[in-house]
Amino acid sequence: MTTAELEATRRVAPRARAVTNDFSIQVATVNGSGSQSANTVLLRTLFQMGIPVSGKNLFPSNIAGLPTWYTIRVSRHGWVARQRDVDVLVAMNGETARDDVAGLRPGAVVVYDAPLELESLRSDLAFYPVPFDDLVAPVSADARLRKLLRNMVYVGVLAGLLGLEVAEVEAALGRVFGAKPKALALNLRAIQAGLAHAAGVEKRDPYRVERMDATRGKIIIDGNAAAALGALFAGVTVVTWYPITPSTSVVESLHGYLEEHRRTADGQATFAVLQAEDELAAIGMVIGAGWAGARAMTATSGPGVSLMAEFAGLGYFAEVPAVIVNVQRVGPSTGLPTRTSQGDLLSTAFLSHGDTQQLLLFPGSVEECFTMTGQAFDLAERFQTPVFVLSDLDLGMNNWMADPLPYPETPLDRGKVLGKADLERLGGFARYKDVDGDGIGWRTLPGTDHPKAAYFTRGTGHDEQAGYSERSDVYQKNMARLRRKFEGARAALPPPVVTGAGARIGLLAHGSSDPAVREALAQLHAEAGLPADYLRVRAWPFAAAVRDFVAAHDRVYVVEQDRDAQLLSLLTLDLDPSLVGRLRSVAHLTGMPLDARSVTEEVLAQEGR
Amino acid sequence: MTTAELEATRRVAPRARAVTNDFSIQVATVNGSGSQSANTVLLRTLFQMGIPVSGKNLFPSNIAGLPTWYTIRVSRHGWVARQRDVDVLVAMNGETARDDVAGLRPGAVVVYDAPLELESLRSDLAFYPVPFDDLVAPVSADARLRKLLRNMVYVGVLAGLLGLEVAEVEAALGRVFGAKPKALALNLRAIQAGLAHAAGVEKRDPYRVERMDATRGKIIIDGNAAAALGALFAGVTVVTWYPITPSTSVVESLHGYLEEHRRTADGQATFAVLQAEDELAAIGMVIGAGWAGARAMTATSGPGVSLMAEFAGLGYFAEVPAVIVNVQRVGPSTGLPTRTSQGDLLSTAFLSHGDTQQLLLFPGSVEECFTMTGQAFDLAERFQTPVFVLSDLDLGMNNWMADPLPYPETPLDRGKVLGKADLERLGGFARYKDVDGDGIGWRTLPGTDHPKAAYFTRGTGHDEQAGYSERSDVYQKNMARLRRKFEGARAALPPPVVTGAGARIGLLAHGSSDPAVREALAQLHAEAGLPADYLRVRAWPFAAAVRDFVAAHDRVYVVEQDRDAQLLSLLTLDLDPSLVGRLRSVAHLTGMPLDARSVTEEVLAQEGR
Amino acid sequence: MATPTAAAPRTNRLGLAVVEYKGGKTTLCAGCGHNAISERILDAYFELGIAPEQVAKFSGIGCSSKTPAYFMSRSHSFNTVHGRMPSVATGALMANRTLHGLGVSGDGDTASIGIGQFINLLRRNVAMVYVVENNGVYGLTKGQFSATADLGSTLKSGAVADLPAIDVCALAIQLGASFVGRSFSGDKKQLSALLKAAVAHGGTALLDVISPCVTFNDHEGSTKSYAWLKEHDLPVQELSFVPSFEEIAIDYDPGTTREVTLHDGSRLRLKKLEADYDPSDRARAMARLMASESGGDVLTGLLFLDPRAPDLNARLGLVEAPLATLPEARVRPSRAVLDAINASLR
Amino acid sequence: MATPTAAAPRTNRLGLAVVEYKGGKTTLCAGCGHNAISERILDAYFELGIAPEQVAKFSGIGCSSKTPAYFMSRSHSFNTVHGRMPSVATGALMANRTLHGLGVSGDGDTASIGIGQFINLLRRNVAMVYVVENNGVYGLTKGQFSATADLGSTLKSGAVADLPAIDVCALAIQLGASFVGRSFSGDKKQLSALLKAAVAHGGTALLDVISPCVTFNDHEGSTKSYAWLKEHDLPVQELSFVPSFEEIAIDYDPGTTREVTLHDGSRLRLKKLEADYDPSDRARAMARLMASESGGDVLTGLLFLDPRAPDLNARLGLVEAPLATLPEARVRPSRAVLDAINASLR
Ligand SMILES: Cc1ncc(C[n+]2csc(CCOP(=O)(O)OP(=O)(O)O)c2C)c(N)n1
Ligand SMILES: Cc1ncc(C[n+]2csc(CCOP(=O)(O)OP(=O)(O)O)c2C)c(N)n1
Ligand code: SF4
Ligand code: SF4
Ligand SMILES: [Mg+2]
Ligand SMILES: [Mg+2]
Repeated sequence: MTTAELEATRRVAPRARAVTNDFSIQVATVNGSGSQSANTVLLRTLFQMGIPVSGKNLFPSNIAGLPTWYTIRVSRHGWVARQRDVDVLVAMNGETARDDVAGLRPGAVVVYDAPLELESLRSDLAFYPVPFDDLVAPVSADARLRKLLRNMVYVGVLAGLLGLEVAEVEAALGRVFGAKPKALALNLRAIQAGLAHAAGVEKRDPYRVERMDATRGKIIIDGNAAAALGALFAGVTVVTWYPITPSTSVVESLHGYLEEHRRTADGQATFAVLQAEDELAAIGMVIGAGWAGARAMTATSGPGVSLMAEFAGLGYFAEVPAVIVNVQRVGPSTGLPTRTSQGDLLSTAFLSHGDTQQLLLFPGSVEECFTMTGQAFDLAERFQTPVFVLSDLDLGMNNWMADPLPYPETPLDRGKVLGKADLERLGGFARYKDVDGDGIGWRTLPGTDHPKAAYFTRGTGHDEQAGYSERSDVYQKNMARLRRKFEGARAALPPPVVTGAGARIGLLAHGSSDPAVREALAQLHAEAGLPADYLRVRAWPFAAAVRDFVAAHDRVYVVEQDRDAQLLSLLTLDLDPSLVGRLRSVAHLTGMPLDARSVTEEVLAQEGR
Repeated sequence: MTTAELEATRRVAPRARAVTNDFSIQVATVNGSGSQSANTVLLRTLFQMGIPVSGKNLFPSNIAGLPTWYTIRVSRHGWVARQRDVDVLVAMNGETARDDVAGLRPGAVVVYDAPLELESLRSDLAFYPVPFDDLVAPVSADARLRKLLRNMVYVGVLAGLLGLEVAEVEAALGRVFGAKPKALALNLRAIQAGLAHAAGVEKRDPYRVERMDATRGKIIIDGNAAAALGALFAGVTVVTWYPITPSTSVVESLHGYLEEHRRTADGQATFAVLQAEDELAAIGMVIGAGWAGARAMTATSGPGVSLMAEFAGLGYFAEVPAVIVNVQRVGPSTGLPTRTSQGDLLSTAFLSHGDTQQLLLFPGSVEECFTMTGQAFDLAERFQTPVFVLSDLDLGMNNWMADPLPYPETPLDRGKVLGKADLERLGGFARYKDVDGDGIGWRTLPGTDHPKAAYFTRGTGHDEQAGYSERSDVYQKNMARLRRKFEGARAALPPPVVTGAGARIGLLAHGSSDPAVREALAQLHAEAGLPADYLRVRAWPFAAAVRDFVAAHDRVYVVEQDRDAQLLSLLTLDLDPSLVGRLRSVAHLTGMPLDARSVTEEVLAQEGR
Repeated sequence: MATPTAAAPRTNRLGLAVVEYKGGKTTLCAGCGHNAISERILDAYFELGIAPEQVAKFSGIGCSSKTPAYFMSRSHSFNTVHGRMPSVATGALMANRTLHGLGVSGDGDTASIGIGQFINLLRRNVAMVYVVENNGVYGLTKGQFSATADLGSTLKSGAVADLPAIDVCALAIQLGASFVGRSFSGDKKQLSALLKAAVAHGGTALLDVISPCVTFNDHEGSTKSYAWLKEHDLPVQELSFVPSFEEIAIDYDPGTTREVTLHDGSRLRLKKLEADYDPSDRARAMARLMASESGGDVLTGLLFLDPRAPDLNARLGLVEAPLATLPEARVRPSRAVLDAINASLR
Repeated sequence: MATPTAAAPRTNRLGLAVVEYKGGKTTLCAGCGHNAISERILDAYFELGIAPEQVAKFSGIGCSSKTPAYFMSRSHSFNTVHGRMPSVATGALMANRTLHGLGVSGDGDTASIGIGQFINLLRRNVAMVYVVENNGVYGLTKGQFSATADLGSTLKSGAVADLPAIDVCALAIQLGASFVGRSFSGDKKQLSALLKAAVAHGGTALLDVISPCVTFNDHEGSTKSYAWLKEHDLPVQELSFVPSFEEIAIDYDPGTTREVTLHDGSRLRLKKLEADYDPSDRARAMARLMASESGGDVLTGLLFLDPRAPDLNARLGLVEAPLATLPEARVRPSRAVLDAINASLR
């Protein structure tokens, strides 16, 4: 945690009367009602005003008509994790309004559809009834349109109540409807109706916004689009997939980018995107393409990964590059398809029978969804094995502020491939011979024009020349080499990120837990005077630094979003037994993105504070 | 280890000149050459002479024409594990003869096909050339038949050289060819030809057999047939499968038993056996049948288990009984289909994405293949979840001596099922409500004639009434219950078997490692004066006794047949961190059944002896 | 439970009112074809007077596969995994042959990920009704093409289907299926008759029901839209169903109308609209279907029927009683049997 | 490498001797039909003068799927997993469209566990030869029935096949496949011609080759035995193949003989043995095949051909060069592109 962040926290410690740029807004509505563009306008307006924001969409696993909550966090300190408590509720959904109101903390604000008559529910909240129907009535005669426009009305109301700059609201609206002037005009009038209404109400709450300069140069993107861009700039050539929430938009956005940026002048494609009949076929195609030398990937989620188990073992044992982006959702089984989780670590680390081990990457931000998806291709080709990028729904489908995505500075690493010239020089090769001592053999690609280029790829036992073998010694030697290769990956995978030093306790986390953990560090320090260091692990097998971090702390709290403490389990298997006792589990599985407060409370509880 | 076993070992310690009932015979041939009946005659003859025997078949993954080794161990001490060194080699396969001979220890015996001229290879062996072709020539004019009969000739030769009782040889032959008098006569003549030849050679080796009384009342059976019988006597009603080595004979023999013992007087079947189109379908059918109330099972091996991953998660989360017998073979991927392994522990324990955990049973003998496969049905219905029986090729496909299979003394445990009368009494039920505090809800079967009987089964999030729910609190409560249920299984699964007490070190193993480990205990004690206690774990999650055993020893050697020390890994995840440091890995993966000598040497090495 | 009195609502032969066949509130889009099919299904079981407790519902994953939650709550139901429902249903119906099995699936669930299990269900002729709620897209994942999307049809995005569609009916007939029908979620009369006939059939009764996805595939350029079906629906017969328990025998003109007797004794009356369409001739039915594909017509009605094909349980020679609940005495052989086996292994 | 001299062995147009197309020693049973097919395959590539380096072999798991190790060692080969080879081949051939793809599978690998991927391979019309070495059983697991076992045929054990067999040819034609042929491992001439035509085709060329399993399915009662085929093999044409690089033009009687030009310009000459069999008429070919099934005849020859159907890579509009080896400059967009994208996200 930077000292700036620290001060930031301290400064608000005594909660000031006016709460500026530090609260959360939740819009409760039903999906398919068109609130998405309204929420985007809100988010962008704040962003354009230079105020750090993050937006999280909590949606049901159906297409239309069920409760949906969109939460925007405004944080002048730059915290982007989910905030557990809601400060400003916009209650548009009668079905959930009562529960939504009941869940608020005293002093919170409720903007709601007047007919719902929520004001009677509690006396400790600031209620602002809004006659949405009356307000949209003049805007459009079309009932269907009015249903959509109601949403823009709350944008106007909030703009008025919170003090959003109208110019920025209009600019944001322009970005959303720029292409459609008619829609633009209509929506603007709806917003104005909301503004007008707000002008007439007396403000009875502390929440307000104020222009800052904390978002200059930043972008807003979701992790799936970032992963797609990572693949685009890694030169992906074959993409196969089978639709599944929450990974679908990885390939859909990638396909769009490829169509735009990867066709030749005469319209030919330098890529293939193929929708497979299921995940077995999707991974099979990736394995085939990777074997033939393409940079191939697929994206899926838990159920798809389970279906890929057999092929994942073939990829490991036959040593074929493959990139699998797993945007995790809540399991087991079909589970909660629209909720976020980190529950696939163990099953993916040991995906497939018989001593199989897989390489895992853990992006912790949208930037890393971009960079790690890119790196995954280099690693898959370098280590000639499947590489799993474990993103999740929170990272993948929510909007995050980020620094501009960095252009890759290193050339593509295509790994150990022998071409015709090499073979002429060498006079031949042995596919699975460890000539370099790193456990990685050299491979050739089909089509290489040399009589010695070919080898026979198989999932059965094989010798250094890739010949079929059931010999015990040959098998053991090959398996020992595969383990050496795997061990070698520790040093090549993205290293952990360590912040702080010298504290007695440490926090250890991965993936999308990062924002909440960083905020929790600040809370522990500022509120409980408990300093803690932090290591974010970014890949499995773990780097040596993980061991050192644990060794350097009395207690290490392993924060993760699952039931079975799977990250802690992988650490337990990896660490020297003498260190295992230092690990403490802070495992949460709620389906909601992790929030800092829950982490802080849990750590304090275990620390006996 | 019993003291009797101990003495037995001590008595031979100084290797006597005549080696009686304590050696191994290896027949090297090619598969499809018909040596199997010859080897069976040998094995049964020894068995009928009251001498403890075990037979292990090392065969290739093809149908005919490749090298095959059949090893018979004769052990007056009753050791049945593979013996690493071969004492008597029968070299029938020119392709491997030279390697086979090279691998022998000094003093070993080589019975071989004279034209191979092996005698020149080494001077420290006892060579007995046998002119097989000349000897069979008079027996039959049919070349195809002669090819088969050559095998019976070596039976005769060995009978002569080792002193097998001819009467028992004939009796054994009778069992094999009883039905076919013509074949019987021919084979008998071939054996006699061998006997006659042996009579003419001067014995230059110490190996001989002598009648004992150590096999009275025992049976000979392979683990797959035993598992099939376990299912038969557990009242299995639905069996689905897809052929895969080495599990195929589980269902093929079960089908035979069912046809014989489970048809009504008028020929109707009280069972269904269905060959599915693949393993996804096989497990799907088992899940469907288990849901409808049948005792359903499938049998498969590694690749099949990987394909079952998605359904395994559904079974766990929707809580459906299922029995899966996994006869393990060497992986990863297709691996070595005809070699044995224990490499599927981790991938099966965590089979399927998203916090899924599976119950595992580890039969350690053919008796336990019988009893545990039976128990698996009780456990699956009691805990309403898939139960995996992890056998392996060594247990499943090799012939083992065993005590008669015990008739189950307890009635079938059909688990918590509410019938019409119950519902009338209760007026209804909640499928996933923990009414008994054990995490296990009550279920109803489709077809139950009561308007409140129905519930909706799903792999998506659900509440106590089985209604669809995405609510965080509902989900967490359900997952917590599932974990309680899983924890509760610890006490209900087959408890560990502990032998010895008070030693400073312990050995810990599972499954088919048992015979080798028990022999290793004797070797450690007798040869190195190193006493060790032994715990054989029989199920996962582990019983409390496992923890106690580790706590009671300075060092615990975890013996297993895989590369990645998967049993040690599961222990590491389960034990108190303070105990993890006591574990030492003795992991072997050669594809050969485990032998005691390798275990002993490894333990002594790590003990610095 | 309603008992039939003057005042009481209409009840069926079991004395059950239609409310006893209702399910939970749908969460599908308003106007989704699937909702109409759910109504037809529950009506069929209600009118046939089949106790809901005797029905077992099965589905995969998809909007269509959710629908079993929206009708007949008094029936057990198993919402399985994507594309693999046929195996689960096969297992359950072997375990309890007395159940009326009903499978509800989608075109993606059946023809894309599920095509392998679907084919094997048909080959085995598992006694169940199998409804494909066919909208040509993956509704629940927001509208990608499925394997039944017709060559050349388009998505809103403009994407064009570039593979030959799988016609599950033609495929089924080619594979030897015993009951193949097609209908349209909007054709109340035809769908009801086919559903009842399917329930009365003694093997796998496949019903391919075109069921428009109003959210993702009801636009111009779709061949699974309401508009397209209104244009191209081509019934080969006019159907009326006469349940086994009704004794009415109206006479009809055998030249234009034909009556087939179904497995359970019910009868289906087919008034020919396409003169020479013969649902008992596999090869000709095939040929006719393959012809229509090119034409863009959607042939509906009873496309093929073999009422005598043996079902799976018949082939397995199962006892009449459900395997699931056979008493221990019938499933665990005696001690003597084990003794004999042990003896044989000595 | 052999160069054509008087003394040297016969070489093809590349100057390669047939030994350059040989593989490892077979480990299959003596007399297995699969071994004969391996010979025909390597002969075909040899005689067509295709460099082995340009061929990629794919297989699943089974005795049949082992055979790629026994021919053309100079070609890359991928022995994948059971029943899922089509997806691997599809991926590899998208990655490198210049390869000659050859898939070798078994009836279990294709029609049982693999039916789903097989169907999708055909629908996508991936440019490759796909040979099903069809013996009606699972050889490698010791002789259980596969999905192509004919109804009523028996195993040595006496077990009787009780399900309608899947005729992969009829299925393929129904699904819109572009090249469908059937042959018998024992018919050297016909199989060679079909293999060459398949290689010359520009989409998925399915060859269903009856290939007896001498160990588990060559007995009386089997319909996949040598004896049965000798009895029931019914070729619909007599075939001769004329490669594109041969200019010979013998004239023939158009009444009895017909010539089709294949994707690469080669020609296949069909001397009609069954007068009105027309391999260009999908519906009629279907009907004829379905008729033969009941009869027990095994129709062989070129059963269907559409030389103009677009293959997968054409539909994907891929560049000519293999995607696998495109240089970085062609696959990684410029810094300016990323700047623009970042800007658009501000
Ligand atoms: C193994 C797996 N892969 C992917 C998904 C995601 N998924 C859910 S429904 C669906 C398609 C449903 O399409 P269809 O069967 O046509 O039903 P519809 O929604 O159109 O009624 C997919 C791909 C899943 N649930 N499981
Ligand atoms: C997932 C999986 N299931 C089962 C097996 C076992 N198996 C190996 S080959 C085979 C069947 C092969 O039959 P077929 O394709 O007809 O080939 P054939 O041996 O008859 O030539 C089976 C079931 C396997 N290797 N993988
Ligand atoms: S998305 Fe389509 S299929 Fe799904 S509920 Fe809505 S209309 Fe029906
Ligand atoms: S078992 Fe059958 S298929 Fe396999 S190699 Fe032998 S003959 Fe051929
Ligand atoms: Mg659909
Ligand atoms: Mg076969």
